[in-house]
Amino acid sequence: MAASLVPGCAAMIKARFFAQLAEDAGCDTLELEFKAGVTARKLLDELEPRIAAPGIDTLRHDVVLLSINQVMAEWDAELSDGDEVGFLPPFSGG
Amino acid sequence: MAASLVPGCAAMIKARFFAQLAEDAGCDTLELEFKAGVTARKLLDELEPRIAAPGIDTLRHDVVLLSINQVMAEWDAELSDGDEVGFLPPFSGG
Amino acid sequence: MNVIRIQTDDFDVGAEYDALRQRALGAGAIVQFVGLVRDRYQAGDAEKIDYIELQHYDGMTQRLCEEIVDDAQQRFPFVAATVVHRVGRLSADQQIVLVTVASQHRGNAFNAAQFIMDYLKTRATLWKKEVGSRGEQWVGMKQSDRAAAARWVEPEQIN
Amino acid sequence: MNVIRIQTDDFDVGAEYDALRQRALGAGAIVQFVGLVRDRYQAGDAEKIDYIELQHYDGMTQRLCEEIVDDAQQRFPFVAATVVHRVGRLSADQQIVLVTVASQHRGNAFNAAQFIMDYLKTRATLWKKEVGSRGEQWVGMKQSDRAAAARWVEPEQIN
Repeated sequence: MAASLVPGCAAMIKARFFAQLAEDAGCDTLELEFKAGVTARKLLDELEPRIAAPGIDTLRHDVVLLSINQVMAEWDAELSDGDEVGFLPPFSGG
Repeated sequence: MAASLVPGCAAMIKARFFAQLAEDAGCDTLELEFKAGVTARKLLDELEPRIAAPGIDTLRHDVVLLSINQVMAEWDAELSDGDEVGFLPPFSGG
Repeated sequence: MNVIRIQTDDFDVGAEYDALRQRALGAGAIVQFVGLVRDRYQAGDAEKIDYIELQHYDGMTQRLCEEIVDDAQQRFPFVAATVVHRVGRLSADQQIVLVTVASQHRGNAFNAAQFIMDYLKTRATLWKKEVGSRGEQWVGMKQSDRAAAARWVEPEQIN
Repeated sequence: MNVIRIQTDDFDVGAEYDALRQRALGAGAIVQFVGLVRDRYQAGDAEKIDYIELQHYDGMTQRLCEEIVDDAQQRFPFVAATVVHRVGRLSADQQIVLVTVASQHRGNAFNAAQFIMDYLKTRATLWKKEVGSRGEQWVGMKQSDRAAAARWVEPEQIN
């Protein structure tokens, strides 16, 4: 696993989408290959063109929260091989 | 009943005591004869010597609330024949 | 529609909840408060309360409670409320009072329930005597209850 | 001891109350909140909501709810709490969420229950879709919920 932390090595990242974001993306989950050490923010920038057009609005950093491996995280966190990244639109439970 | 409103006529007043006040007074209820038109404040002043000594402290106007015929009232209200006057120590329900 | 009862009998929280829910179909929020007889004078205290005796002014209490609930409904519009206050002898851990409020949104239900409790404690003809290891004593109005009730008074009402 | 559950099944308010009361003997106050599916988009509106769909991030929600309850207990010490949040499809008038808090005195129970609700709505991985006469739409975070949650933030935490 240490190798996956070296920038430049290939890393499989699982992106998860919820609620409106999942509908915009047309799926709940995407498996993507990136270079290890990519930040979540960069991952988001690269994802935008891949998901449906209406999603671009809702994927903004200031609206969507981020989790890495099911823990709330910051947009400049670096991603490693096997990470699960959750894109969390504004919550509306209760 | 109109006669009972004329100051100077005899009026039977029922005084009711609750909680600590009833223990101080040694009873729940006292039937008293006063002159109609007496104020509740005057009734209280006249009652003080009649009830047990410890009661004098708790019978102060600023601590005890007053009801006349089961409606909250002011100390300068005038009393009529047949009125029921409640001396209400600080509440502690709930 | 509001239901207010003063009674010696115990109440069933689940049944009261179900009944209110039926009277308030379409409501989005129900807040329920239950007051219980604490078994200590103070939390962690060794001295125990065995029971309380709740006295009231029969003939005034029901109407005062109705006025309190009406006042709450004016301030914090809600769909329906239930208030049940017990009187008589209640031993430690028994239920004393139930306040349940159903409203469209939770803010009014929480505010109305708190308002009703604060006013029940400071403006209704109810008196509590504690009996336990400290003997028998009538409980005076608590300063904390007086302060809690005072927060609902509009500035222009203070004088 | 606190109990937190995320489930599709309905919950029994009376049974949850009884269970909490047993876990919190000696407490003097129990506050219970239930959120229900409203049958209208707005009160008095002709347009009706048929059902909601509650999605969540399985694996995060339980832990986030536990953290919210722990946070509430730090701020407003209480004896015990129960939180049950349902997920899946819930039709109008069904129960969505239960928050029950038992404490020594009513202030902490009311505050903790409100804090937990405000945070459940704004900080837990739960999303609600309304389905009704307006079609299907995911509900964004309400400004009123954001404001309600913001009141618990200490001034020094705002930045």
